[in-house]
Amino acid sequence: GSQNSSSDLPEEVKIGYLRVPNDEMVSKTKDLFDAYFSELGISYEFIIFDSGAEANQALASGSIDFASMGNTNAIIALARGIDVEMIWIHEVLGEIEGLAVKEGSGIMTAQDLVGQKIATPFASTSHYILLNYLKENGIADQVELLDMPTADIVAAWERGDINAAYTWQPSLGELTKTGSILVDSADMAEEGYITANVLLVQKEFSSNYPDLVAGFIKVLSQGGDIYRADAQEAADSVATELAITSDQALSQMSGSIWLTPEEELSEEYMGTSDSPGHFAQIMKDTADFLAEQKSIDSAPSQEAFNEYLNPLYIEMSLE
Amino acid sequence: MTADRIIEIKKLAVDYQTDETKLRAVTQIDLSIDKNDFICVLGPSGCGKSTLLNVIAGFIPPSEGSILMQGQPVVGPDWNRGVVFQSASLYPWMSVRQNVEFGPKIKGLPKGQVSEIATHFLKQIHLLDVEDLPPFQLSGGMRQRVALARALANEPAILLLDEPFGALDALTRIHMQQLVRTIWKENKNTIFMITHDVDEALALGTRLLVMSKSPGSIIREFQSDFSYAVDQKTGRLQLDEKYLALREEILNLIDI
Amino acid sequence: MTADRIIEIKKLAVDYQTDETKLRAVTQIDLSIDKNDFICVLGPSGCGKSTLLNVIAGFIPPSEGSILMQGQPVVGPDWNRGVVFQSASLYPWMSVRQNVEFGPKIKGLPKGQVSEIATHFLKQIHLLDVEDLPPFQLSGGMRQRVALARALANEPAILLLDEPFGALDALTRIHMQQLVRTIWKENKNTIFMITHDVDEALALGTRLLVMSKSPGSIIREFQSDFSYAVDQKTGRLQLDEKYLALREEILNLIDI
Amino acid sequence: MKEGKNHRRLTIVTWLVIFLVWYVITEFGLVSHLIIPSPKEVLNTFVDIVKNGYNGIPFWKHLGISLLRLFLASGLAIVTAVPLGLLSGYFKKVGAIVDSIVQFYRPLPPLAYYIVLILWLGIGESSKVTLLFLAAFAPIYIACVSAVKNIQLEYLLSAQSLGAKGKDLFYRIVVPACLPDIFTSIRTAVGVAYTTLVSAEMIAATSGVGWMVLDASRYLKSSVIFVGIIVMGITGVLIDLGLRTIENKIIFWKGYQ
Amino acid sequence: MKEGKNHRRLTIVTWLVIFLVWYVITEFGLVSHLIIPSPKEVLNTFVDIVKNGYNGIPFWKHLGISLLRLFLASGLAIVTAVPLGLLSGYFKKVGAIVDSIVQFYRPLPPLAYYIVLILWLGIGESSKVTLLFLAAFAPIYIACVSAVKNIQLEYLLSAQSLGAKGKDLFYRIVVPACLPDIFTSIRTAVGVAYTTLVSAEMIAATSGVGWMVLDASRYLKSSVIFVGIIVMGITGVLIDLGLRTIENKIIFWKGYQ
Ligand SMILES: Nc1ncnc2c1ncn2[C@@H]1O[C@H](COP(=O)(O)OP(=O)(O)OP(=O)(O)O)[C@@H](O)[C@H]1O
Ligand SMILES: Nc1ncnc2c1ncn2[C@@H]1O[C@H](COP(=O)(O)OP(=O)(O)OP(=O)(O)O)[C@@H](O)[C@H]1O
Ligand SMILES: [Mg+2]
Ligand SMILES: [Mg+2]
Repeated sequence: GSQNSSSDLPEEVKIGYLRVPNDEMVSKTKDLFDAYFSELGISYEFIIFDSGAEANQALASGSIDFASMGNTNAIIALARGIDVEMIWIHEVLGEIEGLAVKEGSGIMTAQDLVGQKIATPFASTSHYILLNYLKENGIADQVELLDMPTADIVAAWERGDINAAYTWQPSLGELTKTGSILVDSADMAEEGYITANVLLVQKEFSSNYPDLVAGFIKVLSQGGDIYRADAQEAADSVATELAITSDQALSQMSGSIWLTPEEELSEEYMGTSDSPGHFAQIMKDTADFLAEQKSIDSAPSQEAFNEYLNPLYIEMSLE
Repeated sequence: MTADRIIEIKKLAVDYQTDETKLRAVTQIDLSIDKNDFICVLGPSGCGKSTLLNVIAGFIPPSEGSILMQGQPVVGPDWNRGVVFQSASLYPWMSVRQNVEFGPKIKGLPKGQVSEIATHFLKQIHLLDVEDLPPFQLSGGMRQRVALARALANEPAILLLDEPFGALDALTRIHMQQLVRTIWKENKNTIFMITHDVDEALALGTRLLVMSKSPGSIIREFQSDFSYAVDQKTGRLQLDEKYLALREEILNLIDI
Repeated sequence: MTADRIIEIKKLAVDYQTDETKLRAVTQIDLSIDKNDFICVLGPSGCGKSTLLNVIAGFIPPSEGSILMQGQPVVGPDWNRGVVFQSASLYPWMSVRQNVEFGPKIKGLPKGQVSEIATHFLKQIHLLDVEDLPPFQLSGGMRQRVALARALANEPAILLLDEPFGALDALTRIHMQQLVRTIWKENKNTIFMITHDVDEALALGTRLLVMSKSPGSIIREFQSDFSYAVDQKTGRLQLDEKYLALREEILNLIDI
Repeated sequence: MKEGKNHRRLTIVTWLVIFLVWYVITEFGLVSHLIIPSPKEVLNTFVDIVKNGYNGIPFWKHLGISLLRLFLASGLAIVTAVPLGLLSGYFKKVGAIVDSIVQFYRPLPPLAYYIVLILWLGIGESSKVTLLFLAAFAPIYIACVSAVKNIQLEYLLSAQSLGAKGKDLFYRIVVPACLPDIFTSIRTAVGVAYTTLVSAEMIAATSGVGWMVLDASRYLKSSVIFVGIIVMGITGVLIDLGLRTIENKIIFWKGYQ
Repeated sequence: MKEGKNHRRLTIVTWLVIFLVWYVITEFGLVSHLIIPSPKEVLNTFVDIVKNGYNGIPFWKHLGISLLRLFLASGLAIVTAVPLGLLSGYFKKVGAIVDSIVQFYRPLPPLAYYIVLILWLGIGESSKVTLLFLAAFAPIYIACVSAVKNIQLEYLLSAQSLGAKGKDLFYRIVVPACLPDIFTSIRTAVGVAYTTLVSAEMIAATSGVGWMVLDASRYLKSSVIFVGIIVMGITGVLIDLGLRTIENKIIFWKGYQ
């Protein structure tokens, strides 16, 4: 890309990220961001958010420039009118999120869930998939959903308060020590219920510093490249920050699909500036569902999503 | 010891423990109180008057010496020795009547009798018409009268009054003195009263004790009969030469 | 109006507004106070004595009638009229000396003069040796003396005392009376004092005002010169027939 | 009095000005409605929630369950803290045992031990109520201890001289003498528990006004958040008013000790 | 006195018993160490955190940043609530304007309006400090208003008769007369702010003891949770002790009004 003069650069960049093993985490732990921002001579700050909901609050208050979150939260951001755009799909969620049921609870099929308490963090991708799973099986109003953070889920599970929970790694791993997976997000993806962690940027920021944004995406794809070249190296790199073992990191990473920039631009995902990809439609479907659930007042139009998913910076990063 | 001996104090001393040091409040007290005595105690502030009263009441144990009540050692407060403090410690959550009934009720007397007693003493203090009011709606003088009735209701062998009229204005004080005098005559009570007011002591007491300054001991006792020479209608003393001489003598004793 | 006229009250009445009704506290008061008067006000409880004092002090405006001080209407409290209440309202966050210095300091007098004044009046009340103590370490009588010194320090044209010795015991009261008498004689103050105690009024005042019960008005004024007939050493009155007759007359007036 | 009326008018004007400013800055788009929803939005949301409930649960149930938790916890706190506090004040030995424990946990932020409560008590109502209970317990306990220590000595002495001892003394004198302080502390305690409501409903709840605000904040439904805050504010003021009314009825002698 | 000593001994015994019970039930595996970590684990964790920090930040920094937030917020609350409260009490008109606003927000759970603060102020220190500030403000303000209203009338009247008015009256009489109440309320306020600490460090923080406990509970590191709770408990007690010492120094006339 073309180099900006320094006056075109912000003084500081603030990035909200999630504590999950993805491309962003690899780039961060491999100091690729550090190298990138140091070269530009601007300071940067990574801020952990425990959920997309918090990241949205930070975006709405203008406290951060970039934020990673599940696509359901990205929809909320659009629906609530936060002035952001979606510029990257970190990973498509697969086995990393799933519905765990307890050993010995006798739950073998979806129908066995009837009358059970199922815990999940509300407003998350897990919540969305779980609701669809229950709906698909026609038992949506025959179970009791509990709104719990992932740590509480593990605690309640250990105590025997709940026998089923839809959550993600690493808490999912804790549950499967004494349970099994009834269904996971990979299964549901095949049914068309696709969830992903995505990257949002403040529109004002991206229009002021398009090159910086493109560069940011380039660094992300470099992180992906490391994983694709040597998964073990990537796993080793993120394990410390996530306080898990390399093996755990490796298995968690393999539970989701990482995309190359080219794949991102493909018809299946972001598409190109000229023709929107399929993911915009997935987002629209998801939004319709969330509107039905009254999580958002009304679903934005397909056109709004087409505009919301902006592949421009991925294209720039490939120039 | 006669049959009428109520309190017998011998070589009494009381120490207060403060932090590291001991403070002797009263010392070398010998005192007997007989039935129908009206004792008034005078003495400079802090000389140990209240301490002596508290020992008799049983609130404080003697540090040295002994105190007997009708031959038995005093081991704690009980209903046989009624107490009235300077500020009426009436219970604000009880009505005037309930305050007066408290003692007899605690004693376990039957209901009818409890209410009879209360009525009697409320009549005696002329407050039967305010029996249902809470005490805080009464004036200071009325409150002290209720406190008196409350103590009397138990018909204790002795009544201990610690500056009972100290917080009242001069006029109300005179009325209260008259009331106490009347009650004492009618009921044939035995009274041990602390006061700061020489005129009050002279107007009421049959025996006047004067205490020395701290550590307090009884330095003089006067017999007094002015209480019988009070104007029956106004309650005021008919002052004369003898009275003034005695008054002067006592003031000289206290005013050091 | 003479040059020595300090306070001139004409047809004064004061109403208190309570919820929906008006309460007339004092009515039809005509009173002039001249330099070097020592006025003692007597009257039954609640008759409006404090109300009258508060009007003179400027704390309450008259509802009817007028009050002039040295020819000027009184519009609020100021340092020209010093006040002492029953419970010494000494400031506990200031030392004894700072309390006494408060008035002169507020007046803006130079530091040296402020401290000179304080020393003078602390000496007059015999408390120079405790000038650095906080007031709560003093006894009740000492505190009232400081309150007196604090009011005197401003050298006000008139001193208003509202039952200044009401909370003190009988002996301390006598000592305080003697002190006030001495100060009044030495400084040639003008004093307006409320009291409940007829003996106190007789022992101190040059003019005794007796008020009727509520709504209060002045029903009698007595001239008294017993204050000059007090034992210089003990502060005690030398009672005689004339004294007792006057005392009886006043008591009959108040005691309704 | 006329002055009082003027002041009430001033208070009303204050709130009118607040509403006006609120109206103006939202109406003229000075701030995003995400950050401050307009009064109209908030009102509409309120009407909608009252009519249709939130998350499939009627509004009154949300409010009801929150108040139920609050009153249950406060009730438990009263029933335990009052006797324990009075005993601690009366018998120094009991105080020596209980005091330091209360003093230790009292300053702790409830959210710090909330996960411990889940681990111990599970995700049901018990951990929520316990959290509120703990918040309410300390103020009542501490007030009771100091109330007993501050009883006018004359009350006790004169009662003893009237023949009261043991239970009579405790129930007829100590307890009523402490009642004014106890009641004040109950008001404080309910207030403290109320401010802990949202923390308590963070735990595996799907109902309650506290949870409603939390859930709304996840979806950035500012107008629901505002509705929740306003409802909680008014409810809080009303609860205190109610308690104060009861207090004035029961403790008729308050201030006349 | 001897009795006091005995009671202190009883308190110590109480805590020893608590530790013993804790030791026994964990040592003999009566409960999972996830639910209650053993004293040894907790001690080891403490030593480890003190030595190596938590999440790459030294332990003293965690504690330091939390206390900094607390003291900053409390300081701000004192500086604003004391003058505003005194003015509200002194000039009825100011009270008519401010009172009802404080009364309205006071009973609100901080977590309910925290999200609003974040939307308004962002996720930085300012929203955290503001949350603690609001928690500390109300108790001080309310105490100041009532302190002024309860000043002994004689203080004011006699000062006026000594010639004081306006500023002199306010600074030399009103302010010192209210100081004892102000100080008591400051202690309350710091306590309230302290219990709000974890809430404040809930969002977008990566340091502070409150955050440490929250983070540990996310990963169910019970021993870290226990360390956090114990540290917070002791710190809370120490802060109050410190404030009380200062209070006794400054307000030497306390109780002698
Ligand atoms: N509980 C106590 N602890 C320590 N010292 C005390 C206690 N009660 C009284 N004293 C001291 O004992 C002495 C006698 O006190 P006491 O109250 O008996 O005197 P008093 O004659 O009743 O005084 P007053 O006339 O002021 O009522 C005083 O020096 C007092 O300071
Ligand atoms: N602030 C007030 N508001 C309403 N009524 C008042 C107020 N102050 C006094 N009163 C009433 O005015 C009357 C006179 O009161 P005041 O205090 O002047 O009497 P006093 O002669 O000083 O009584 P005391 O001898 O008890 O001091 C009383 O009936 C009293 O109840
Ligand atoms: Mg005494
Ligand atoms: Mg008066």
